[in-house]
Amino acid sequence: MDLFEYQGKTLFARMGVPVPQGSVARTPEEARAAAEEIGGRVVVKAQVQVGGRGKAGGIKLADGPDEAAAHAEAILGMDIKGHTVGVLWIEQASDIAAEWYVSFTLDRGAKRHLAMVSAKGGMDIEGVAAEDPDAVVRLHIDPVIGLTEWQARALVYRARLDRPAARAAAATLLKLYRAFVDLDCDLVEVNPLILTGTGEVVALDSKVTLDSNGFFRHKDFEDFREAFTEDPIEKLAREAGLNFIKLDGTVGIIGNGAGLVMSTLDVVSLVGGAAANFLDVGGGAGADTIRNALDVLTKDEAVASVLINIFGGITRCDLVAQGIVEALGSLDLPWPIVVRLDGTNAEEGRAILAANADEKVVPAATMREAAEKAVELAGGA
Amino acid sequence: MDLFEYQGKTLFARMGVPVPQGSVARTPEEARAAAEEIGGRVVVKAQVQVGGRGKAGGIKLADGPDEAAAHAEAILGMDIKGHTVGVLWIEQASDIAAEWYVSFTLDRGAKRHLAMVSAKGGMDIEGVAAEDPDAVVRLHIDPVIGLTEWQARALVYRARLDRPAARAAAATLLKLYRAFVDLDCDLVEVNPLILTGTGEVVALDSKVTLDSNGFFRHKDFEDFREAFTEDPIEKLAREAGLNFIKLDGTVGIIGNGAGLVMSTLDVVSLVGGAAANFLDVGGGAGADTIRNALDVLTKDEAVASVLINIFGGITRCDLVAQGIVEALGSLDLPWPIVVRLDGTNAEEGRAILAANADEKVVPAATMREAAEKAVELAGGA
Amino acid sequence: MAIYVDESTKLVVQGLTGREGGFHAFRNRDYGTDLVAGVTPGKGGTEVQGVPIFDTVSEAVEATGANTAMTFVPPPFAADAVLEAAAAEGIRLIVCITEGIPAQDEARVFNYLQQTTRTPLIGPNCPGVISPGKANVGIMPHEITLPGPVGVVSRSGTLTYQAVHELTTRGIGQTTCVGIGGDPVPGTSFVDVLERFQADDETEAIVLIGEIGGNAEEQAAEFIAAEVTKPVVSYIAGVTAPPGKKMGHAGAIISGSSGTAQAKQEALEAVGVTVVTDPTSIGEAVASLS
Amino acid sequence: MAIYVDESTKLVVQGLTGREGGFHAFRNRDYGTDLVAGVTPGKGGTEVQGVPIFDTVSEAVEATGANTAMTFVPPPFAADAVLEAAAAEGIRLIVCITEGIPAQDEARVFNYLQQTTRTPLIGPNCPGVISPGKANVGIMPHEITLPGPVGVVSRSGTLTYQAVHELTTRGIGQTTCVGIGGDPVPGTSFVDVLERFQADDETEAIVLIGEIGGNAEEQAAEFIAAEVTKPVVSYIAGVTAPPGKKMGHAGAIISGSSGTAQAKQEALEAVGVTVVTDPTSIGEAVASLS
Repeated sequence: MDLFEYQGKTLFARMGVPVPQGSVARTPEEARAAAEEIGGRVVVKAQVQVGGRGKAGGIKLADGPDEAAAHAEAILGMDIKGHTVGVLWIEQASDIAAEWYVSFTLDRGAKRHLAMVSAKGGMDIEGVAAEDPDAVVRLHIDPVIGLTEWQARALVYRARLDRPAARAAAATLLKLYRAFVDLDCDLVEVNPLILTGTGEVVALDSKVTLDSNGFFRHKDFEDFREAFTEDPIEKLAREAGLNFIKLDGTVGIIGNGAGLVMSTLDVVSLVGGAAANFLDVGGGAGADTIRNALDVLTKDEAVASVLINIFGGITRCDLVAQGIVEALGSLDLPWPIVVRLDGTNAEEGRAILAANADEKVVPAATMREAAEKAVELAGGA
Repeated sequence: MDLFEYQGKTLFARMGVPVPQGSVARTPEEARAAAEEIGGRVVVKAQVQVGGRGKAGGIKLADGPDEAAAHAEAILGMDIKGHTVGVLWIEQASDIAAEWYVSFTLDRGAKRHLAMVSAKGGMDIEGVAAEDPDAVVRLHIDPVIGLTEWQARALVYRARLDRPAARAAAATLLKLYRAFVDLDCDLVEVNPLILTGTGEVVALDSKVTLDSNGFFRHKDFEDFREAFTEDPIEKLAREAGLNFIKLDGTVGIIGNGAGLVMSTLDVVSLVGGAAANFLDVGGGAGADTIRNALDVLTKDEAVASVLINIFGGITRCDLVAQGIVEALGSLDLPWPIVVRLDGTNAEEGRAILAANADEKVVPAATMREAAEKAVELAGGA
Repeated sequence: MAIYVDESTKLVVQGLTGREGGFHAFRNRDYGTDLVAGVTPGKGGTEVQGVPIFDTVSEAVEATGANTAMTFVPPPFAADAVLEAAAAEGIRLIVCITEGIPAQDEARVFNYLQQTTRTPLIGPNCPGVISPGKANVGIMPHEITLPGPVGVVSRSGTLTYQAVHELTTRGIGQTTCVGIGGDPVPGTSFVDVLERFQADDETEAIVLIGEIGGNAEEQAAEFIAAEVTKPVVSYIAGVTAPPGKKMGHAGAIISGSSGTAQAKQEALEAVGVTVVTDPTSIGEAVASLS
Repeated sequence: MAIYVDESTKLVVQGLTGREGGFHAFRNRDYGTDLVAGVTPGKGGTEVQGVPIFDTVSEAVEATGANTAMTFVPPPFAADAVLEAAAAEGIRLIVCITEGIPAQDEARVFNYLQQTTRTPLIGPNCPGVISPGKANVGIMPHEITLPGPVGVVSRSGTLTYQAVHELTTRGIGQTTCVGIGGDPVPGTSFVDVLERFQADDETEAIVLIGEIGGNAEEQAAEFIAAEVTKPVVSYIAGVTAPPGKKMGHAGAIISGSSGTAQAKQEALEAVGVTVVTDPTSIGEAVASLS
């Protein structure tokens, strides 16, 4: 789950990483009030779950409350790479002596944590890494003992951060790493981490991606979601425990297992169609899960036909068939449903459908046949 | 540093381990007040840094304040294996359903932490281990990842602690282990760890030995020492940074390095004498250290002669000689001092003594010769 | 022969008393797998359908001679369960089915096992391992398998079934099918499994099912070039997946141009692997090898 | 030959800019040890008496080819310094002189090194290693040593000097003298050193200096019985030490009857070791071997 900058900073503050004082604002008036309370110069920052907001005009410096309100007026509602700005973060302007880049993430290839530090922060770090690879210092961390003090120091010295600030910088790296691990993050990125004129090290931005698998350890993290303006269909799907992503085509896809669903998308594309979505019911789906999945697709007007592709393992095909039958009885399903069942209890499932389903349900013997029928029923390629 | 029971319990409480409510008392009146505040039945417990106080009559149950005061009167001043009772711990009486034994320590042979758990707590655990070794379950812990949850459970089940309390017992083991590691303990022992009639797991006793090398991480631990009635000579030595232990003989020993000092004791014994103390000035002793060491020995009236045995490495013999000369000038030294110097700057040291010391200082060429002369000067075997 | 599991497998299931764990473990037993014990802390001394339950894995191993552990315990306790299985002397394989383990736990456990034990871990978040006709340790539907000469390895669960199904319906059997799981830090990689298939006398060809994200397929390609002499057929899912979107498996995130299905297909083709673009073609491709 | 350190030793000193570190490191250099670098975080780029200082050990190794690290940093930072040295590729020996490291740190570092590296750690709280005439890495006074055929290993600092002194004054030289330190968790044990002396062609006899506490001497006796064919002379300090009192070395605690000087002496005598009861007899005992 990608957090807004201010949410990440809340977590940083909790872990002892210095961040500038600031407040959330959702209206120009709230922005003005925040600027008044902070005093002096403030920065008005669009909160979006996407990079590049600075270039897009989503970050503005204001000399006082009036200017802050005016900037807020301009930024609220702005579209930044498909994200509409609904929340602002008003924060005290910082006195910047140096801008650095820091991140902690998992290197899947090495199966270890990876720290990256650069003295060239505050700009497009991918560009820096491409043009001058030595400017981004990389160091692998053994998750068993975590970032050691010598590694934190080595990162600081090798990246050639300002030497007098080395001790403070290394201490901040250690705290950010603790946040990365203890808060179950997939990513902690700070760009820029700044050195102020008075020698303090402060996180001026935050990009934090939380691992939702770790939420059982952090009961309050689910609350972060309240700040997001989520697509209503995606929200419905999430609340039903379904993994749903909206796509651009007309064939609604329901399957079990991310690999099989991805593959179904590919085969639909191969036979000339386009998927309307990715919907993975996961392992061990029961009848209810299938009913809920079909219910989610009824909310998407782009869907012209639906393809249910199940290969039973932990999932039982008889329960899937039962869910389809229940949905037919209780929901108003406007499209034909091509169903392909294989694996655990597949025959029982097919028998249930043959006995109970109406003509909306079209059986298919293979994945390819199912894709061809669904594309045809959706109105062709 | 061995803590009193109540000090260990303070640390347990800090780490979330349940302990009975209680107060310190140094007089019968304080004991009465403590019992009044606690209410109901209380236990009056002698605080001594030695085991076996129960058998010695140092633990008494009281029905109320008056009886608590009477027990306090009896126990205060009691001698328990050479330790005079000066402090009491008055605590709420517990409802005991089961008594277990738990300890965490370092197994030097295996170089790993060792957990020991027994369902036969509340009694002499060494006896239990000797008679019925299977009654004490042992498990090694890798200090790299620490006690895992499965290990805590395995200890509980293998020791056959009460099954309905298994979860609470395992959770308590995990907390005690965290105390052992995070508080830099050499030993955490709870005998008994009890199960109460209402199903709670409570530490009814504590034996905690702190590693003073870890005190830099725990600034407040030095304060525990205030409660101890320390031997004045040992206190003087400790404050001077000297490692001093009082022994029974007449030859005062000063040396550098625990091994060499132990060996010096052995050689003194071999030639028919007996050491008055063990005094290790450590590595890198300067002139001041030697002067302080001699000053400490002046406080011990049993000393009849002194043997200074230095083999210079990190310690420089010239500085040792200088310290002796300074002591001769500034202290009133009542005994002859046999000095044996070898190693780093030994010749310079001998020269300094030859030029500046008076007849009190007797040089010796070898350790054995030094021991013989010191024993002779002390009045023989 | 076969790899990882066979007639000598003696299975202990962590979480046998749970609904999912019980369902699949007894299916495994019905298939002929030697299910010898279950572990559920606090239920030691009981039994389920004739299988004794123990409080700890080491007690189960001591009492039953179990040599393979399968983990079905919920995500908050799964990392610890894997450590417990790894510490039990006698356990030579751990299969972790559990989905939803935090990535930080996976990373710590993976590295700790690497540093302290030689016991392989398959998974987590995987369908397990089946050696058709010999043993099934996991949740794969054994009905779709057939004994034979092809080794199958896959990052995806249901897609593995699809691939095996394609083989079986053409009469092509399998030595062993291994689902390594699609989590960020799988205990066993493509390379580990390829090494075993290469060394297995009965395995004549290998099917490798990959998907977008990570660089496991690229590492597999390197290893195939260097060490694998048997023919390999591969399918990579996610050709049409939108870039940068998270597709269920935490792993399946496209980062830049690396990790795309196209890049993986090219890497594998470059080392002589037959890459098919449709999972239903896997059977045909393998059939045409001989 | 010699063990651990010799003419090929290229030394980097962690804490060279400190008072103690500098004093001993330059004494080592004066003796002929190839001191190539110092490490003090924040002082990288400076130099002390011609020796370049680096911020990190790995930079020092890259720039100078250092292969041996000696640690003089204060106790709160020493465990981390050892981990840093162990992680630097090219470092083949770490000698940690620092006294006063918390036992919990020692236990963690020791086990982590065992699990992740083959680099031996000597110490902490030890006097170091000297191969007379070749190299000195530590705080032992080289003046008392003499090249020759006897290997010396000891848990005690000053007692080692005493033993070496006894040998040298009799004209008996040493291949290498190793002080393993008396802390609860020494990185190198008697057994590790005995193994090297046994394998070292030039070492003809071994002197082992033990003390009360722990069971390192008993483990040494077992190893001697099984693997050591060279004659061993031993002295154990602490025969008259009062039981149960802490004698400076945190390790030197007698627990019950095991760990006593008597028990250790008996264990060693039982496997053919010549045990002397007075350190001044070590020289005589070795002299009478031939």
